[in-house]
Amino acid sequence: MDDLILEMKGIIKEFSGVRALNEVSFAVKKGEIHALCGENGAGKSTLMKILSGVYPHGSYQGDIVFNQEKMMIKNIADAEKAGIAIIHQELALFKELPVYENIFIGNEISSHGRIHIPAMLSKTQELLREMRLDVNPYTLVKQLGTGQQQLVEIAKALAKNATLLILDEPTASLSEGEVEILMDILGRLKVKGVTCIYISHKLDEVLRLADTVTVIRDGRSIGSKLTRTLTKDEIVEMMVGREITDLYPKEVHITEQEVFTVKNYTVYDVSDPSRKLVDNANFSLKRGEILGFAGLVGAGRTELVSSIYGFYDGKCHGEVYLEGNLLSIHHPNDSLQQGIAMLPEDRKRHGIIEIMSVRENMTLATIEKYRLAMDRIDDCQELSDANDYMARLKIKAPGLDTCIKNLSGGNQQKVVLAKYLLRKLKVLILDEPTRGIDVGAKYEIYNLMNRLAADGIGIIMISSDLPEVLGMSDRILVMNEGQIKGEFLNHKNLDQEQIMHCAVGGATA
Amino acid sequence: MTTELKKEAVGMGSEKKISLASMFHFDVKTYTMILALVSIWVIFTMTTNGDFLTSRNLSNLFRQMSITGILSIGMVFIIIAGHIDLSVGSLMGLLGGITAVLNVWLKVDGILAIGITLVLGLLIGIFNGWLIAYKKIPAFIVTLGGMLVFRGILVGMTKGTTVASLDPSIRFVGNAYLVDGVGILLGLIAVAVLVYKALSGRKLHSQYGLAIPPMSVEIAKIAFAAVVIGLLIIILNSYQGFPVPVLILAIMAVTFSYVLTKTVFGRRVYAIGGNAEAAKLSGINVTKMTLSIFAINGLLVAIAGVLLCSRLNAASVAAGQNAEMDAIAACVIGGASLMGGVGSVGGAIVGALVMASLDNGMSMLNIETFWQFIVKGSILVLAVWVDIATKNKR
Amino acid sequence: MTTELKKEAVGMGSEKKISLASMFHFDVKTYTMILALVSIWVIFTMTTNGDFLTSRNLSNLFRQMSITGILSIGMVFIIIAGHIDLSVGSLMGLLGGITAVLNVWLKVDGILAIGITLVLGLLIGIFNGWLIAYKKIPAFIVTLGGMLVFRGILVGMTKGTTVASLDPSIRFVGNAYLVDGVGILLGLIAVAVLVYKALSGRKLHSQYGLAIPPMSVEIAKIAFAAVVIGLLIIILNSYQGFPVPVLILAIMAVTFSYVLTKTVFGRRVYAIGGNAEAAKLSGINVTKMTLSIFAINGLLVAIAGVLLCSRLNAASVAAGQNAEMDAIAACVIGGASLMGGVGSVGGAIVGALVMASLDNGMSMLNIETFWQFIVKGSILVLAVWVDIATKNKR
Amino acid sequence: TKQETTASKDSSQKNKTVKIGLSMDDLRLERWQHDRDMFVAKAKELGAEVVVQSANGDDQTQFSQCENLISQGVDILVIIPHNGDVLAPIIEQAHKAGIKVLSYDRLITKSDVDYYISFDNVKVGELQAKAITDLVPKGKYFLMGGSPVDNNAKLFREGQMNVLKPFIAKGDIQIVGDQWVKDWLPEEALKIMENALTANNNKIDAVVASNDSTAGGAVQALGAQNLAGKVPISGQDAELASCQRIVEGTQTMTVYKPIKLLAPSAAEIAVKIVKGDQIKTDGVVNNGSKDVPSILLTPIAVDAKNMAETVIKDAYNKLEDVYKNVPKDKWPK
Ligand SMILES: Nc1ncnc2c1ncn2[C@@H]1O[C@H](COP(=O)(O)OP(=O)(O)OP(=O)(O)O)[C@@H](O)[C@H]1O
Ligand SMILES: Nc1ncnc2c1ncn2[C@@H]1O[C@H](COP(=O)(O)OP(=O)(O)OP(=O)(O)O)[C@@H](O)[C@H]1O
Ligand SMILES: [Mg+2]
Ligand SMILES: [Mg+2]
Repeated sequence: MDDLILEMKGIIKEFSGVRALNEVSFAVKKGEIHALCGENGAGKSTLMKILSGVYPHGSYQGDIVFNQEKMMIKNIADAEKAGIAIIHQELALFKELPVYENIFIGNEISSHGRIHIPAMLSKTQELLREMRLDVNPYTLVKQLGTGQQQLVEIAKALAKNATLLILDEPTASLSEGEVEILMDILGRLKVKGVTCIYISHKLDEVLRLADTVTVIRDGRSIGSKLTRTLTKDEIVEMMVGREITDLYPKEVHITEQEVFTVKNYTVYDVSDPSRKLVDNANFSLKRGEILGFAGLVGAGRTELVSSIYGFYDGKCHGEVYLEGNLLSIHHPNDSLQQGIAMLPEDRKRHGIIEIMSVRENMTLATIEKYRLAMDRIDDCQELSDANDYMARLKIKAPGLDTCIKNLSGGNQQKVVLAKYLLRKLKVLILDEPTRGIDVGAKYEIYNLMNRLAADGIGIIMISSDLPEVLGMSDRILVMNEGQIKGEFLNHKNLDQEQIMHCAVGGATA
Repeated sequence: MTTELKKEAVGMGSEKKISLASMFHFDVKTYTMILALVSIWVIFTMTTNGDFLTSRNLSNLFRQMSITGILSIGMVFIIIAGHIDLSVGSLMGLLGGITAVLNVWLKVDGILAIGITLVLGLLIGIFNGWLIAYKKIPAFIVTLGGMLVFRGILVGMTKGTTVASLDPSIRFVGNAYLVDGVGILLGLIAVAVLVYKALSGRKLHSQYGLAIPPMSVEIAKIAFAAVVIGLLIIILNSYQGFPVPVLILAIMAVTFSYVLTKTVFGRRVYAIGGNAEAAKLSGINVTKMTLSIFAINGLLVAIAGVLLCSRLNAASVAAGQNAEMDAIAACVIGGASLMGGVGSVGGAIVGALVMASLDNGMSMLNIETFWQFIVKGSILVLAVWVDIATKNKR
Repeated sequence: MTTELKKEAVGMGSEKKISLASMFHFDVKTYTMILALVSIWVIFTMTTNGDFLTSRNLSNLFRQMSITGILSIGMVFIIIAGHIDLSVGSLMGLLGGITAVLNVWLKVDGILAIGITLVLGLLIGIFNGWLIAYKKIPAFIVTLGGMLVFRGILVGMTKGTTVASLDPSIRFVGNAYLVDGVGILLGLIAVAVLVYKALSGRKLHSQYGLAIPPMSVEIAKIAFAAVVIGLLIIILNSYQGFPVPVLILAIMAVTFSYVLTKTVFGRRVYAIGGNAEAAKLSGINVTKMTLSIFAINGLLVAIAGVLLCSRLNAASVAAGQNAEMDAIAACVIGGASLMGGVGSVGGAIVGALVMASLDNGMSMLNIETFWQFIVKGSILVLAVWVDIATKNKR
Repeated sequence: TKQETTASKDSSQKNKTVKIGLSMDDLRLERWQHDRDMFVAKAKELGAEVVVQSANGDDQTQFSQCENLISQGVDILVIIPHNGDVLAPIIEQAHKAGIKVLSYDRLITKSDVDYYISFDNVKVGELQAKAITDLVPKGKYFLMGGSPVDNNAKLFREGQMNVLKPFIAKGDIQIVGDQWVKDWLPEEALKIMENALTANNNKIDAVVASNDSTAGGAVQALGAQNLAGKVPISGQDAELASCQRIVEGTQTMTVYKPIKLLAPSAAEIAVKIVKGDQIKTDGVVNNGSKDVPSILLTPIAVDAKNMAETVIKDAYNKLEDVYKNVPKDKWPK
């Protein structure tokens, strides 16, 4: 079946003069899984927002042909009526509402205005079962870990029974296990004849999943190819315009000196203090070491590190040593003063301050570094530092004074990273550091990590992207249901299976 | 700070959803507030050696809270949606004034006058909503302006005089009592409804293969509700009967708490208040929603206005001053967050009751005015403080 | 809605940062407001055939806005941080009362009385802040309670009397004028500072190899500022001189706009208002910040309180009623968002000036009171509406 | 039913201590506190107990408080209405409960109220205007009204107009401004006066202010133009501050309502009513639905001349307080 379900022709979209999309053309065949790749800020999300009615007809130039008819999508409702559903890159959930309402908000099951709670509940349970997500439909979304929230977001889109499903980086905060689940869900949908547009920076997924790949760069379509005919490196080259031979430029700077040690660390749930989210964790970090944390969603990695960092409402106890002396950390500031920084996992909620400019966001954690007499900010120093890091991390933004809200997801992530790198550090904790970041930028960040390690900084990297963990860390700890289940020294013949096996609770190899 | 608060307030919220029987959709914040309320009552009962709990005074208390109660229902919609309305006081005064002018000066029949007022209230509400939803003017400014404009119109319209002595038909609304029989009947109906809902709920749940709360719990809940309703009616009857304004309040409360908890519209109110952008992305027409919310509020304000001038049997230029503050306070005491997304009708009603009880009790105790200010202020803060402290423990 | 508004307001906000010269850190919202202000002035000047623009009336106008102005400076800090303070009116009344009681009844020397008042204001502010920041009680409730408590204390303290005729030392603060020389001197100093800042700014920029705005622009800006300052001083001098309360307002405005825009503290105020959690993760001690913000507000309220009783040469029980609304309105008119994270001192001042101008002009025109209500209300909404409409165009 | 029984109880138990319910407009104002003190004192003296409530100038609050008083089973209700036009339903409730109502200082209109005791507010307005017109029979007048949403403010203005109309008709007096002061706030009055003076570049010959607190604000504005004392200005309530201004010469007059007369006689009558004794009235006032038997007292215009034998003699304000800022030798004997 070679007939096109969607064709976008000569799409042009400008944001206050800046061209985000420049005559992009994009065609999708019925029933295929079509991957959309491109660097951060290439215009992927923008293109999809146009298709899904976020940017209404008239706010852009170009035509959209869907099911052989010209569409003028005025709003999201239109798009959904036409059978187009989208999972946005940034979570669009209602933290104060329970899971089942989040899944159905906007297309509630109802009879003359009265919501049909039991029906929604049972459908929710069905979906959750399908996603193998074990949460009570009544739980509030804000009580879920980010990964779990991502799964809810997916369920929400599935509930719409769309004919064209758009997934904008659905796996950014998912780990292998969930990715697997998603994969075979998409497989089943494909059988049902549902068409999918799949945006991801995880190229292995793309290669495994997609039938066709379209690459856009700087708002221009570079081309579409069948995945069979492609290799990873070719896609990368299409994306970045140059070759990147080694995706994980691992260097070893590990020393013998222990810099950071955690003993008998236990964290309890905020809402029920009897439930342990982290159970008696023990680990230590050497100067210049990159320590990877693997595990499934909800394993408790984020709770572990964020409570160590001093950012957790719930109860927790245990000892934390920095260079041998015991720390008492009650507030993130205590950590930062000690030279410990943490890159949070949930960018939108904990990372950026949406209404502030790129510069203000970047220098927020280091602001006292620029303090002059009378508490005055040395804005020249600030400006030049900001400029410096904008260049170093290749942050794509109109300027330092643009509102960070207007940056692409990946570029926002880079800004947040810069915020903490601006400090003098001994230990750097990265929770999903490359989430939603393109290969090129990942490469930068990995090199950066190497540089930091070389400077003798100890790095803890939580990542749900196993290749990354394997590729970058000197040592890997695997968590499962709050416990550190295994430790692996990273050597050539360590492979994903061993780690997955351990992550799902199997005995250590 | 507020964010955490919100999280808490609803962290509780989740539990409530499980209990189907709870008609007013209280969240735990409301429960702790009810405790605060009860303790306030106990104190007053002791200090007034019993006068406070006389059927007559309780009847007063409920009639005195009815107007603030109705206002706070409208207000809680607006607050949940993440807005605010400072104009309700003036608007209530104006609408009351319109009823009176129509009825007294223009000799319009009472019922008709009320009808016109309600329609006007609705229209003004829609106009406010239009400015806020479609013209994107902050609710604070629109309603602050409204506060001045409405008061001005009232003064101009009545030329500063008080328009007094309305038709019995209007007086009835604010001052009459239902004969005992009717009250009892209503009570029975209410209980019947509760039972029905519980049973049908169970049936549905089993149909959809969902967990069913144990029968015993269900029964206990209904029994408790029945007792409360029964007591209320007995008390009110043992004075002069069920007061009409209280009845109106009750009807409004039930209706709109139903709307808020059980209808698509209601759930979407929470959505747009909780995360307007996400709501948009979910295909909710936020502007239309906002408009309708302010329309509802306008209607409720109109009802309150009619009650006010009916209760006073007159419309004065000062009527309703600062009523907006009471309404907003009632909502916040009842667990609503001014950041939007959180709140409940039940909570607002309890909040209104707390404040009315303080006024009533202290005036019965004949405390020096300035002490009343101090005590009331302190207790407001204290109540919420205790409430928060207890929740943070959990 | 609000979110978008916010986005806009700041989309603008970011640009303003680029212009270093702007002493008051206006964002575009403020500029459009200034246009609105100017047009209001033009209208009044025509309708009062010139009386409105007389040096004398402008002097009145500025003195009349000084109190609201000072309150709105404190309020804008609180609003940017995402809170609200409903107690400023009562607190101002209470603190004014304390000054008067100390000075008139207890025969405390004027200066000392003022000192004590300021300290008290600071302490009360700290207490409010403590309840809000550390006890996590919503600011709305804390300050609503405060509103009642403070008023109560005032009534109790003064026993409802008007405490009148204070020492000259206190009267000076609210009523005196500076001899012309001083005014001119101040003006020159201000301009000098501007020039210096501009030059040093350029030097530094070139040092750090940053873009430098063209000299011409720089000069134009400074020239403009100089003209405005000059005119102001000439006008005020040509009446009776630079009024002390206006001077106090000016000093406060410059100081705190500096704090808000140029200091670490100020940056953090915006941060916690924008996203408290992200701010905390960036090592900002949100609770301490909140406490200090309310402390600052307390101090400013105390200053306003002293000015008030000084201006009236008396303290009355009703003093300062509803002043909080004026202050909040001033902030919102000046572009602050009640959702936090957005606002500026300059905006708040302009907002206060807009409202004062409306009152002043209409009472000069001797318009009927109820019309004043209606007109003021409508213009508030209209001004903000125009403002938003123009911005959405861009 | 209950109501009758309570009624009969009240009338039967003449010997039991009388319980008077006193519902006041606004105890935040000094003036009403004087009322309260004297009323309570007299009542005590007559062996009666008083329950006092203050509505803080809010109709609804007063309405509710009256209900509360009734439910506490007081023997008689003495009401100082914030707004006499809105309390008719209370009278009904009271009568249902067999409680008589005495309308104090302000009349409760369109109702079956039993007695009325007061100074009449129209008269107050007349006194104010008269005092000023005596000094300035010709010239530019500025009228400073009370709160635009306060009923009495209208009554005062009515009285003032009664006096001013003929002058205005003759063209002797010209009204250059008529502004009403929000919430009777002095700071508002100050602003308004400043603007009025500016608008008329100080060509204002007299100010008719409706009470002392607004007068206070106005005097400040006049003082700033060195007109304090040159421009006559009226007031009301004989607040200490205004008495001081009068003896210092910056305020012309205030209207003093000898509560010394009002409060005690009110208490007396209240007790009499309960005991069912004979009440002597000075006539009737029609309240729109009936002629209310009334005890009417006349207010006194107080200026520097009669300060000593009125306000001070009645110990309403103390000599040393009033003359605090006046050299001892100028003090009256
Ligand atoms: N609302 C906006 N206002 C201004 N510029 C915007 C806005 N949204 C996106 N842009 C710009 O448009 C370009 C494309 O953004 P987009 O989010 O589509 O990138 P992307 O391909 O999704 O990148 P990522 O992989 O990081 O998500 C970026 O340069 C971004 O700065
Ligand atoms: N705020 C919260 N309140 C209650 N429970 C929470 C909260 N945040 C997370 N949890 C629970 O803690 C557990 C661990 O979540 P966490 O986010 O740490 O998982 P993770 O290992 O970081 O994986 P991921 O971050 O990919 O979701 C999950 O079961 C989640 O439900
Ligand atoms: Mg994207
Ligand atoms: Mg995590």
